[in-house]
Order: sequence, then structure tokens, then C-alpha cells
Amino acid sequence: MNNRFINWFRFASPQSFYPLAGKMIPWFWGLTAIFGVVGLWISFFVAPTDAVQGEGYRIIFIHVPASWMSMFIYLVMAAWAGLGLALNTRLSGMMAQALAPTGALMAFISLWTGAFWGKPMWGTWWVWDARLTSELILFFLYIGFIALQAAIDDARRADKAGAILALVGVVNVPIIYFSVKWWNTLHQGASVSVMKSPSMAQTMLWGMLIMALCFWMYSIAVALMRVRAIILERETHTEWVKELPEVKQ
Amino acid sequence: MSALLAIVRRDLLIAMRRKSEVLTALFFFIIVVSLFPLGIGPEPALLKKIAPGILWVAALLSTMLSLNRLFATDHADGTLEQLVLSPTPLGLLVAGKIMAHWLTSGLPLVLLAPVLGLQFDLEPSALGVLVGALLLGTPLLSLIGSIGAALTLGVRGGGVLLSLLVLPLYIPALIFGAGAVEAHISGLGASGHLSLLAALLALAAFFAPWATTAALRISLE
Amino acid sequence: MNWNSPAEFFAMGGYALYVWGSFIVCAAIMVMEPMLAKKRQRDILRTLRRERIAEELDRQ
Amino acid sequence: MADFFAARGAGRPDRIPPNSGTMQPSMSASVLSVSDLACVRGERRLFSGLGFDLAPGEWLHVQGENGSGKTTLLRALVGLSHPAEGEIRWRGEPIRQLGEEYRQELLYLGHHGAVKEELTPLENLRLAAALDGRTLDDRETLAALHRFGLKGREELPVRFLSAGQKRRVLLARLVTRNAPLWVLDEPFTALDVKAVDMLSALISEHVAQGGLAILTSHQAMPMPGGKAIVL
Repeated sequence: MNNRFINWFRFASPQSFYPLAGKMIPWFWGLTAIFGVVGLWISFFVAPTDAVQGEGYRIIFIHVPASWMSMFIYLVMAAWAGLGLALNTRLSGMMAQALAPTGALMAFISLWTGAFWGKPMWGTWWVWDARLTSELILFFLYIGFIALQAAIDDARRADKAGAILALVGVVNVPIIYFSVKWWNTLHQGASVSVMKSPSMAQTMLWGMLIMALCFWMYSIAVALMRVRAIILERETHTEWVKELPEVKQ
Repeated sequence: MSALLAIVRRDLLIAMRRKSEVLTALFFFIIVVSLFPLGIGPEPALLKKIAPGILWVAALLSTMLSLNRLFATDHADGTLEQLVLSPTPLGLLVAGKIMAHWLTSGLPLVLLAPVLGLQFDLEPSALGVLVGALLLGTPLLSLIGSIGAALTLGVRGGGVLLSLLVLPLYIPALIFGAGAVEAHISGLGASGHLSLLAALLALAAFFAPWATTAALRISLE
Repeated sequence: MNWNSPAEFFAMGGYALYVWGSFIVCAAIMVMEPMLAKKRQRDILRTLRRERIAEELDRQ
Repeated sequence: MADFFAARGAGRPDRIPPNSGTMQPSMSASVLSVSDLACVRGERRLFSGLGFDLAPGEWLHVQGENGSGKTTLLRALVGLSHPAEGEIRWRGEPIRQLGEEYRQELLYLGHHGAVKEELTPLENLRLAAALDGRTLDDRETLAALHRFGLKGREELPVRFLSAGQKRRVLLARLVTRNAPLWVLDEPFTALDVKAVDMLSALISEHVAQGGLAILTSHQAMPMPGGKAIVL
């Protein structure tokens, strides 16, 4: 039983993950740049003007990837958290902690660009649209997670408490989404949805996907950077940290 | 099972001896609900329309007030440690504590709501739906809230943090609870909302004690 | 190519405020976040180096 | 004393099963065995490599300065916290796996009051027993309270009692709860001379009947015998 996990745990130990993450970061930044350049080029120069929304629709190329990422990161965060609770690996909690701020910022970008898109299209900065509302609630959930971890001094306890909150959140996110959606249709608010744009051309889809890849790579890169800092903060008094070349110099 | 009844009895007895805390949350509910007409204006049609939402939001806030002490007093005087070390499964004791919390904070709201609903000119049938929705919804609030209360136990700024964690999770209860009354008033029928609320309650009754138990063990470590 | 002149590109068909308001804020966040992460790393490394020096001084 | 025994002894099962075959032969007598225990608080290692065995009829005095980890050790022993390393076994089984079975045989009194201020001593004792799945009759409860000199205060909410009296309400649980293993954190604090005598007599009696006790204290123990470890 234990033997099967040994290899796994070797990678899951902060000590071996720290240099590995260091090696991976430049690659992810490189990919971020490549996808970013291609994605932006498609979004501004290849994708045609939208028949209904004019040039204003180009916000979609960051709005949708940011929304996707904000939801996806929450799932990944909860998965790490659950893994940490189940297997008691130290790295899992650190990963969850490193992902949370990125997810919160993605939710913020999604809300911000949503408002800047809503103003010209619906004539108002904020509509109680199902998507916007659930994104706002997702943002609150991220803030709650970050605040809970920040309020607990003991790192291990913070990890575990955060893990439970993330898992509770993950059960609740779909419930919240559907309840808000239902509430929205009942009240017949402005439910202009992103994908309903009639002329959703193939190029737009490609632009969105490539921008999503860019956001993906960015999130991984920045989370790895943060997890490296967290590892050092938590493992301050261990021998291996003292023997690191960047500490010894 | 006798342990479950014992903890319910214990918490009710303590609440009886410390009536002021229960009453504070209750008066908070009454005052918040009564403030809205003063802020919005006395127009009956408008008040009737917003009444379900106001009553529900006030119920959420009033529950938040009492959630703080769900585990905090037991934690402070060391009896929580004794509960964890009791041979009775902790999940059962937690379920009992949640039940007692509902009896002292949720049930009074349910009983009081129709009286306050009269202030907003709700019809008797709408009041009935309101009571039904609160009857299904307030235990849900106690269940979800207990997770937050356990997570923030002994944490700096626990009270504010608790509302930050729990209020977003209360949104479905708010939507379906207030929605039930609105749907009834507009003639759509409240059964859909109420059955969804019941489904959520069943889900929470299954998962929340478990999550709370895990959170309590972590808090005590 | 959609644009005949840089001016037209920056005007975004009259949606300049909204499009650039979104993209610039997004870019600003994505520049700031890695910088903060980098700073966090630098801060902890500086602390670690100081502790190391302090230990060496103790030993002498 | 005699009626106390009558009250306490009635219906009491054998506290420690007669040396049964379930015990590992190498540690024939000891029921609680701790090996290579290490506890960490924050980043500080409080102690490591700690080990001891305790057999029925033995008691252990955990000594140490403030902050040396006495409370942490006791919390690990009762299963409230996880030790960083090492194992704690009860009747040969790790306590993690035993769970409720272990807690059934355990009574832990921390340095908190662990009594509800709003309830009377009588209610406190009876409800605490009910939470453990036992029903106490009046006779048993009153006998326990009287033994600790709380006669006449049974119906008074605990918040009207003095610190020492509150402590005595807690200690009365030692009598009402049938547990072979007592884990007591600073049991002698806030007690007057008379209560100290009563408590030490009670512990001696418990141990003489084949019970186990682990206590912390930074003062000398007012009772003879017992093992000691220093953290």
C-alpha cells in the first residue's frame, strides 16, 4: 500500500516540488506570451466586427476566458483541498492557498469586464443577470476562503479549515448558480447571455479559446510563483531551505 | 439517541437561563423588518411586493447574530472538548446542537413572521406560505451556519468572518424562500419553490453535520 | 484587416472606453499579480538570508 | 466513604479486564503504551522520542516547566490532537483506530472549567453523563457532589460558586463517570488543602482498584507512588 504511494509523495513533498516549480515557471510564462500574442492578434485583427454589437463585443475575448478560469480555478482549488484532507499531504494545502488569489482576481476581471460590456450593450453597468450574479457570489466565496486562511495563524489548521470551506463551496456553487438562474428567469430581468450572440463566428471561438489557453498558462505560472514563496515561508526552519543556493549566496 | 436528546435539552436549558440573548436576536428581527417601511415609504402596494424579501433578509441577519454563540461558549468553557471526547459520536451531538439552535433562533422567527407580515398587508394565504417557507428554510440556515460557526471558532475577528463565509451560502435559501411567497402572491403557486427548499434542507441535513464535525475537530487541534 | 488607421483602431468603433477600459485593467492586474508574487518570494528569501547570517554570527 | 463505595461500586463493570489474551505478551501488564512520541507546536518541537508504558494500578506524573508541552502531551494522549510522530496504543491498538471505544474508557479534565455556568452542579453532572450515554440517578449524583463538599449547593447555578467550588463540580465527574483511564491536567489548581486531600485520596483509590491516572502538575504530588516523566 505504502509503496504505491511513495513515488507520488516524493513529488508531493515541498522539498522536491520547489525546484521543479522553479524550472517550470519560465516555460509557462513563455506559453502565456505566445498564446497572448496570438490571441490578441486574433481578437483585434482577425475577428470581424460583430453585426449587432459592433467593436464592443471584443471584450468577450477576455471576459469569457476570465469567467472560465475563475470557475475552473475554484474546482482545482477544491480538488487540491480535498486531496490534502484525504492524504494529509502538505503541498496540497499550499497549492490551494496559492490558487485562491489568482481565482479571485479572475473573478474580479470577469466582473469588471462584464460591467464594461454591459454598459454599452444593456445601457447599465450592472444587471442582475444570472451569470454576473453568480460570478459575484463566486468572488465572495474566494474572498471568504482567503479571509479564513488569513485569520488562522497555524498553517496546518488554516489548510484544513480552508479545505472544508472549499469543499462546501464546491457543493454550493452549482446550487447557487441554478437558484440564481431560476430567480432571474422568474423576474424576467435582462438575461443577455454571452453565447447568444447570433453571429458567433468560428474565428471568434478560436480567439476565445486561444485567449483561454493564455489565461490558463498565466494562472499556472503565477500560482507556481506564489506556491514557491509559500513553501519557503512554511518551511523556514528546515535544513533543505537553509541549503538552497538562493539562500546561501 | 438519548445523548442527542440530552444535548438538545442541555442547550435549551441554557438558552432558557440566558433569555436575553435569544430575545435580542428576536427583537433585532422585528426592528430590521419594521425599519424598511420607514426607509422606503408607506405605499401599501410596494410594501406588499417587497415584504417576502425583507422578512427573509431579516431572518438571515438575525440567524447570523445567534450563530456566533452556537459553539463559541462551549469552546470557551471547555465543554466542547468534553463533547469531542465523549463516547457518543460527535456527529450526533453536533446534530443535537444544531437542532437546539433552530429551536431557539429559527422557530421563534417562524412564529413571529406572520405577525410582522400583517404590517406589510400580506393576505392570510400568503402568510401561510411564508410560514411554510420559513419552516423549511430556517433549519437550513442553522445547518449551513453551523459549518461557518465551527470553521471560525476561536479565530481572530470570528464574527465578521462568519458572515463573510456564510451569507453567500445562504443565497439559495433566500431566493427560494422569498420566491415561494412571491410566486404565491402572483398566482404561480409556491409548490415548486417549497419542494426545492425541502430538497436543499434534506441535502444540508445530510452533509452539514458531517462538515461541521470535521471543522470542529480541526478547530480543537 | 479590420482597421484602416491607428486612430480607428484606438476608437474601437465608438466603444473605446469600454474595450480599453476592460483590456487595460485586465493587463494591469496580470502585470501586478506576478510582481506581487515575485516580491513575496524576494521578501522571504531576504528573511532567510538574514537568518542564515545571524546563525553564522552566532557560531563565530 | 463507605456510602461512596456503595454508590460508585454498584453496577461497575470490571474496570480492566483480567489480563486477557488480547494483550501482546511482550507488554503483558501495560494497557497504555506510548512510543517515540513527538509533538510540535507552531514551528517549535516541544519534545520527541517520548515513551512510557502504564499498567493498571499505576499512575504517571508528568512534570515540566511552563510551556514544556505538558498540556500538549495530554491532548495527544486523549486524541484531541495528532502527535507529529510516534504512536499511542490502548490495549495494543492505536487510539486513532479505536475512536469511540477508547473514549468510552477515558476521562479527560483539562484546565478549563468544563462546566456550564448557567446550570446547577446537579444538572451539570447529569447532563454530562447523559452525553456519555449514561443515566445517573439522584443518589449517585448527590453522593458525588457531597463527597466534594458541595452539599447544599446542588441546586445553585454554577456561576454563583467560587472558583474552587467550580473545580470541585468538575472533579465530581471523576466519581460519576466509570472510566479506567483518568487524564487530568493540573487537577490540584484552585483547590484548598482539604480538597487536595480528597482528590489525592480519590486518585489513590482509583489506582488501587486497578485504574490508571496521568496527571500534570508543577508541584510535588501529595500522594505516594507513581511513575514520573519530565518534559
